[in-house]
Amino acid sequence: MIRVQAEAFDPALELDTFACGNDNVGAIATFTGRVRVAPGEPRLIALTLEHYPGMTERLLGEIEAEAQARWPLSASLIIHRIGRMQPGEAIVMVATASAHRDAAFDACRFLIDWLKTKAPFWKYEETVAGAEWVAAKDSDDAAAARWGKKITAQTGPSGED
Amino acid sequence: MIRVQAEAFDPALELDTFACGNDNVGAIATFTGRVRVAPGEPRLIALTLEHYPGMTERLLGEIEAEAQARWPLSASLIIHRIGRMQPGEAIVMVATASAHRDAAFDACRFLIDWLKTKAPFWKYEETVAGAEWVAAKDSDDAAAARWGKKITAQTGPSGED
Amino acid sequence: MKLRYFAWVRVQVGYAEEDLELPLQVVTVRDLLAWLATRGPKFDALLTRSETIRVAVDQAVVERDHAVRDAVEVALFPPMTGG
Amino acid sequence: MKLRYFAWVRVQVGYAEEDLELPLQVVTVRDLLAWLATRGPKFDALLTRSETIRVAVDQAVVERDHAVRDAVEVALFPPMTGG
Repeated sequence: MIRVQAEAFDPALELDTFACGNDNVGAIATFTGRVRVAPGEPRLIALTLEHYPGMTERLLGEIEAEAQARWPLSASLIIHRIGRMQPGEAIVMVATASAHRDAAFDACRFLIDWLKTKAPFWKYEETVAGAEWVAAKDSDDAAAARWGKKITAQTGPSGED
Repeated sequence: MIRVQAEAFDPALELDTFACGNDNVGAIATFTGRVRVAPGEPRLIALTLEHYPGMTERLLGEIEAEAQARWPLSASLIIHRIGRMQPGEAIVMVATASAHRDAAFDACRFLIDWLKTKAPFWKYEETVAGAEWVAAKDSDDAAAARWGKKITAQTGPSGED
Repeated sequence: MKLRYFAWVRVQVGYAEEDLELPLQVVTVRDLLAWLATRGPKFDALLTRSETIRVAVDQAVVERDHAVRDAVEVALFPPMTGG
Repeated sequence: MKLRYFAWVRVQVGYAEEDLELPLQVVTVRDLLAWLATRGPKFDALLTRSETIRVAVDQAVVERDHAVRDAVEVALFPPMTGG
């Protein structure tokens, strides 16, 4: 399931209802990304997530379908917030359920690695020292690259979607 | 934090209070293992976890300290149930919090991989076809081995604890 | 064709979207970027950083030699930073 | 010395623990296993599967040549299957 929303969400509540009632689920992996105040840096006031409506939902759907095709998942969940949020609030949550732990872990990490670099979100940080757009990290590109290049929306020169 | 308990626990409630109030946490990874009914096999009635009181708590403490030494974690949690439980119930939960996602993911997986093969727990399965002790899996040994051999309790011939 | 701008590209351009008719010589994404640079200082300044700009044609990220003529929507934005 | 048995080892032996005085010739874990096998059919049968049995001396898993004489507690059990 995919949700892109301006409203705050509660990862604990999401976990509570995720994959419940499925007797064949032996393993659930979750990842939650939160707005973080980095020690030693100008104190963060707020983080704003801009996105590309339409493309976001489509790409997240493709990424989830890709995870379902690669691993035997009983369920998967991607929640991504947009808009302005405060330190401590959850930005993103990924959850995966499978019979076995390797599939749950790998699919969960695959999804968050792709989200970081391939989904059309952009972060804008307001700190006590000013505000700026967050630059992309090479380490995030490397993390996404280790999963290969199968997402159809990430086509090369001759690619069609 | 380490908990070994006969009482059922609720992973959602645990996540709700895990690493809350820490502004420097940007990433939380969790893993939950549940009692599972495997399709195509004799239907599971119950799973009983036996353990080695004293050694369990000591070894889990060592494993958690090892994870804290290897990765910059703000918090970690290991809950393992003992005794008899029904399909759908949570057996084990591992949660890790860090500034960044790689540390949270790696530490979470390290902890569950070690738990599977190095912590003194034994599973006894009751199915409609009878009851038996669950055999150890080579794949679990391989999963633990990829993290190296640093746990002091896993000493070789001349090892002292 | 609709052009859409996101994040600092949107801020630099000064608005989020516009409807445009492409000149005949604009065939690929590369042509589009070159032509946009002729539309004034805002675009010229934007395109001095063009190597950091990603382009999506009808919501799929594409390379510079991808065709744009039949696109309904083309978007310009910096590398994604979600998650 | 206290000997403790877990999982199917415990079931095979028929009880969970016992207090024992080791004969002088028992120095290592290997010696202990060999001596246990002389204590009757239950142990003899157990030790025909001895390659699958893990031994912890004072709560640390050790190899077969580890010393046992000064141990307070020695435990025999199958490979762990937690998590």
